[in-house]
Amino acid sequence: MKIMNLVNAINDALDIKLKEDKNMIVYGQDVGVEGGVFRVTEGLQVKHGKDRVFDAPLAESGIAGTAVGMAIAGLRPVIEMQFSGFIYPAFNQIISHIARMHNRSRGRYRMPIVVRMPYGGGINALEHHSESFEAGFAHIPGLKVVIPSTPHDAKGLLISAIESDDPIIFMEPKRIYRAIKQEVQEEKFAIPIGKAAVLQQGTDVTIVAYGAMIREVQKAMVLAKQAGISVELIDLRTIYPIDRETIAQSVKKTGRIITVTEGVRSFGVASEITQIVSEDAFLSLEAPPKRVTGFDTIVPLPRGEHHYMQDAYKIFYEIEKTVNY
Amino acid sequence: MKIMNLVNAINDALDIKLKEDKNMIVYGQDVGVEGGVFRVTEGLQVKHGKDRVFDAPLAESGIAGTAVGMAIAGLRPVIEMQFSGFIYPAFNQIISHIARMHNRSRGRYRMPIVVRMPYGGGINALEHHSESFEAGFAHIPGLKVVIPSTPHDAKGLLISAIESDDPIIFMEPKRIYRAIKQEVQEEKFAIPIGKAAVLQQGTDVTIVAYGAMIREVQKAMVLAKQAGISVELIDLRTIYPIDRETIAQSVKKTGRIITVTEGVRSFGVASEITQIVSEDAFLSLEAPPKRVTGFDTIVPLPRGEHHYMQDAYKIFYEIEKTVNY
Amino acid sequence: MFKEYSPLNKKIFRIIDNNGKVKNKKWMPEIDNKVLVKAYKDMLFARTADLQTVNYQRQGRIFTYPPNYGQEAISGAVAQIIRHDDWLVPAFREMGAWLAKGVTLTEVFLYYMGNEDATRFKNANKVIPFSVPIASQLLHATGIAYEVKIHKKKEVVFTFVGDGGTSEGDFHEAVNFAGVWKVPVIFIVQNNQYGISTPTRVQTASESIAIKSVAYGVKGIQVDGNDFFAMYAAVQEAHKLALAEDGPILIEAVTYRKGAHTTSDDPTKYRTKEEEERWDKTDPMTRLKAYLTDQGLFDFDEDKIIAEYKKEVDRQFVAAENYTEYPIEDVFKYQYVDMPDDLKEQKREYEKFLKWKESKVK
Amino acid sequence: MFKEYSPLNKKIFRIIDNNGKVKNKKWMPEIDNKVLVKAYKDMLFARTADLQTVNYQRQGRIFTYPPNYGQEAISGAVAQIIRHDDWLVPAFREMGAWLAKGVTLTEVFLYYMGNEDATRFKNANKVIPFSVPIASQLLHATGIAYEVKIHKKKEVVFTFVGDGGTSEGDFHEAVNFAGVWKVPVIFIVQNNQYGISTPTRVQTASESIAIKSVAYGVKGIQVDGNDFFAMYAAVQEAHKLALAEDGPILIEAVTYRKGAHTTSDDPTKYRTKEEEERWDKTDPMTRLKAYLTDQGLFDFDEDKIIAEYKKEVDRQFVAAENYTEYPIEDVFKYQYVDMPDDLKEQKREYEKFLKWKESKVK
Ligand SMILES: Cc1ncc(C[n+]2csc(CCOP(=O)(O)OP(=O)(O)O)c2C)c(N)n1
Ligand SMILES: Cc1ncc(C[n+]2csc(CCOP(=O)(O)OP(=O)(O)O)c2C)c(N)n1
Ligand SMILES: [Mg+2]
Ligand SMILES: [Mg+2]
Repeated sequence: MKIMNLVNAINDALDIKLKEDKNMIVYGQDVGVEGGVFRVTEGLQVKHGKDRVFDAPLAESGIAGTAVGMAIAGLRPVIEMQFSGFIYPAFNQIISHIARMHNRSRGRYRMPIVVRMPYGGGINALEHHSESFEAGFAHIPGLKVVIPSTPHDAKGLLISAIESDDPIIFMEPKRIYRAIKQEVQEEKFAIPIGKAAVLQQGTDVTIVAYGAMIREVQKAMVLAKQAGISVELIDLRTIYPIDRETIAQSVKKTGRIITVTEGVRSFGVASEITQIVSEDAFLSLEAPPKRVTGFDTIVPLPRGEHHYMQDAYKIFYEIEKTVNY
Repeated sequence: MKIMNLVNAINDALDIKLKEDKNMIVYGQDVGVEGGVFRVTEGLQVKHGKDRVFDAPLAESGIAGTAVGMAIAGLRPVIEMQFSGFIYPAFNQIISHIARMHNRSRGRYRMPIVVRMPYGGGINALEHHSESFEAGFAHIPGLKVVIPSTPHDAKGLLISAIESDDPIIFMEPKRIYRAIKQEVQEEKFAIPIGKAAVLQQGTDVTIVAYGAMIREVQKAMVLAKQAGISVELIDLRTIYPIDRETIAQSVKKTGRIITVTEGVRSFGVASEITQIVSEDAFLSLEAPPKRVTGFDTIVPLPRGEHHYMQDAYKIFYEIEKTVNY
Repeated sequence: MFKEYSPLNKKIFRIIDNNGKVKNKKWMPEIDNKVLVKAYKDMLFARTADLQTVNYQRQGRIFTYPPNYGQEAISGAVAQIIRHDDWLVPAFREMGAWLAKGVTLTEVFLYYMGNEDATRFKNANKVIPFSVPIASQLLHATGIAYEVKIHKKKEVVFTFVGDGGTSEGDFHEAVNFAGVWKVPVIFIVQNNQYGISTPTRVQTASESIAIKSVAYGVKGIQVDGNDFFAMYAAVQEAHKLALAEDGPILIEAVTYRKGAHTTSDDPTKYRTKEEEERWDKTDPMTRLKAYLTDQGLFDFDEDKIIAEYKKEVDRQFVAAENYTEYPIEDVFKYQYVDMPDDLKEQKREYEKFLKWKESKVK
Repeated sequence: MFKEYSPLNKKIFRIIDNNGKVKNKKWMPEIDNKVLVKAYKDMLFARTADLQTVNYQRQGRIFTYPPNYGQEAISGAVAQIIRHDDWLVPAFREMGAWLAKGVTLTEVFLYYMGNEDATRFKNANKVIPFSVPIASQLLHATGIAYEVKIHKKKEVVFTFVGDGGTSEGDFHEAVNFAGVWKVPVIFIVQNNQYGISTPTRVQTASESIAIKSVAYGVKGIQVDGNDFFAMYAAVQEAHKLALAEDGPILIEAVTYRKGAHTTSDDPTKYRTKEEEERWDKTDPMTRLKAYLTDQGLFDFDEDKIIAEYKKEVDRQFVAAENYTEYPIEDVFKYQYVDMPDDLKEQKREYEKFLKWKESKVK
């Protein structure tokens, strides 16, 4: 075991797989010499060579589109988008090809591509550096969307993502890149995609969250505990496909559910969870499934960002209302 | 009054506004000489000149990005994407600028841009010609998303869209471009954005739909009537912002709701409607809010497309289940 | 060749004139007579199939189809040079190249009948499916070529795009990445003067499309795409260079789309009869035929061959028409390698619905 | 000028050498002495502000900031030529140009303190907000220029991008559209040798960035961006051409980012001290100062002026620091002109929550 933060854990997963699989390659803007603007790929170029870990020209569509070709030719590209807010120029390649080539070729060409990117707010960043568009990606058939919340999960999920023969959008909560440290196994291990984790058993209300929001929910749970409310916390881990069973089981027990996300409110992840719960546990529902999310607004610049972000109080506020419904 | 199909009605709205507002311009691929691949802009270049109605180079980001500049300079661009499946190269300009310039400039530069495009399946088309990505656009703050279901609505909603100082994604159900004919007022009239229409009053179940799906629901309603089920049909008209009040009121009456869309199932419009109904009419719900949608798959090519599409039976199947819940 | 015909010199690379006379001996490629006749016949087959396909469409037996008519020399030249081990990254208007790589007409037809099974191209080596989003496929070619390079394979990647496609950002990024990575890819721009109704001058103000190669530090050449010999020589040289790690190469093939954009298009809306007639004189098949005739190589009964080809085309068409139904399973099966449970459930639910429907409808 | 220095001739346009000596009399622009001294002082002000800003960042008083250090002659030249009626479409590293258009330092600071109010630029005419998604703003410039053209206005659009930005598809589409539409826009590429850590040779294999103009049929020129006179002459000429409807123009300004990419960046990771020292000799301020000294125009006490400037910068910084709090309203107000009811409700709900929180927290 070794103490790692998220950055270390991701670097470690990349390193292990680069060693193990000669077809895996890593590229993106400034990931080579510089090791990425968040230093996630630090040292990998020196270890694995310039053919396999390298800087791409500044063009996201180019990065994603060439990855499609590489995957067709048998490579396993792990590409980095410098921030999730800069993935949009690559949107056409992602939705039209990464998500579809396998179907279009009727299984002939797999797309074992991982698109890694830091996402989410809370780091006092400029515009476009605080986005959470996971719901948008999750709506695209052919993709899977994975978001870790701890160093341990980051390593295990990224290993699975790299080994997956389906394309994975791998979103890294940059706000906690270095904020959470934890003992992580040094050997290779995998956490299955599509399985949520029940982080805390509880009886009064289920909270579904992921990424940097887990920490905020945990803070809210302290307040809830003081108020005598027992919260069951589910870390979604995979946004698509959602682990319906774990959620339904929990709601059948608690009768109440709140989804907490950083993303924009309307047409977001929370709405999907509500739909699922309505389908799978309707008769158990004792209160309306609620959402604690961003507003239907652009993430404000740092001086206004705290209004937009979820924190312990915002979450606890909704917990109280839901439990007292 | 004049008999119009959707194509005529849209052409008419464009023509009226081009006449009225010298700052309005229309461009996109093949919209000039050819009048658009669906002939929606036919005749407009001859009437309004090549500076105001013209063919753009084959580059969607270029079309959307220049529209941002034109809007800044005081024009009101109505741009056409040849098919909604080809809008993705423009995604960055749409999400990063069209949706944001007004906020970024704190109100200084408005984005009175209409992005028109044919969308949806059912026309035996090649890949990428049958998409329904309205849920993705509706998740982007700063945009409004409008979808007409009749010639009358197409004209009135497009007039509103062109007059709106907010950017509008205007999605045209190509499947019924010429299939529905109707008397439409020749003069200018506007239908407000953000207001749904109750097309049919009913008591047993509410159905929310829009675009080409309205017709399918209406067919299903014939089956429902035979089965003695009274359906209330709401045509959403605007996907964002959703008319919560009309939906909530209806569900308070019927206690049951089904959303019918062509789009992909997960993270789609239906889930948002379910969330809204859970928030606004929870205690009235007598059955789980359900969805009749596409699968979590790419729209199959024509030979398999009927499996994916919604029709009277698929809808009626869900109506029966919901009413008998 | 790439020096003499550098796009900066503003000379189009041409070998035979409209009457099939060799006007540029220096660069006349050495082609075995047998190969030459085969090339002509391959082009004839492609043209026959193409014209037949337009007919099938008129008969309502397939959906929209984009004809190749008039552009056959481009694919025809590539067809003679591309090897089993070379890659083909298609757009959608280069039938001759597909056939050379082992794509069958049945697959082509099946595709335009709307079945994804077609683009598995199961007996073709190193071909990827047709690409509809314009210019996006060029990046795939660059990516494949990157793999070829780092694994030191002796392979070349051929890819196609139209004149309209050069306006897309992906064209820029694909050629630019290829230039930086110095990978063995040949970009062939079929400049057929139009993107649907939009003429090339609305796409770009540059003097040629070939000259765009300068922006990426790659070799470029403008070729008379209706001159089989010029196309052959240019593609052969490009192939050699690419194998010698001296790629990428951008070839602008100047041609004319004699047919409609697709079977849903009506070109009379945007171009004149005079223009069409002017270009008719440059028809690639006529020119090659004139050359063959001059050389005494045109010693076969063309009508008879066409009749045979038509039969073969028909046979393959009927095979596509008789292709198995589209099983429900196929809607779901290939979305993921590892299919999500929820999607499995969607399929089960759909099958349940179908059973219910059956009970209702009859 | 654009003929003699066509990018195809592979000559960089330069007027003074590193010691401020005029080496290219032919193209030495005529600049009034007063204007020249003003230009120097403007650049000095911009540099002073820039260096101060880096300090503020170190003190934790603003967030990340991208320094202009070393690139001042480019904006400095534009600043002298751009008129009240001309448009400025910025990227994020051309402070001199912003200030010339009436953007205040307080606004610049407020932006890097994280408040959108900054980019209203309320006293600046025809400037649009800074653009973060690389190269995307170039299309806005082309779009504005289209309006200028069809309404026959006498305006020119200036826009900026970095060397890295030329790799993006939007660069291609913006210059290409501008070429087709023949609109009055001047694209200035600040080639400062790096995009963050990535050197220009990883961005493109083309011989220069200026040469990319050929791909779009527009005029282009490579200019020593650290030579104020060359930049002035080139921008002046471009401006004249654009007004005469002979645009667009692409100017590659070769320079060096002496500072870090942003205050979060550490250039020692990817470049050598030797390289930095080599470029130091070309510093644009030193060279212009040497020229002024030679001409006897450097008749002011620079230290004193810098001290004054620092005070002014500080004054404007404190004004930004004292800017009003960020009202809740501002999160919502500008999302739409016609705000959806649901969004209004989200605001109300948030305010209710805040009241509740107040009651809980104290
Ligand atoms: C990204 C994208 N935008 C628009 C279209 C619609 N479309 C299909 S073909 C075509 C014109 C293509 O012109 P060109 O590249 O010259 O190729 P050609 O058809 O002439 O062979 C267009 C606009 C598309 N398929 N993809
Ligand atoms: C679309 C997009 N991708 C990535 C980034 C992150 N990023 C910010 S600046 C930069 C490098 C820009 O280099 P260049 O264009 O040369 O401009 P310079 O910073 O050198 O002035 C990158 C990659 C971004 N802002 N936008
Ligand atoms: Mg073409
Ligand atoms: Mg740079």
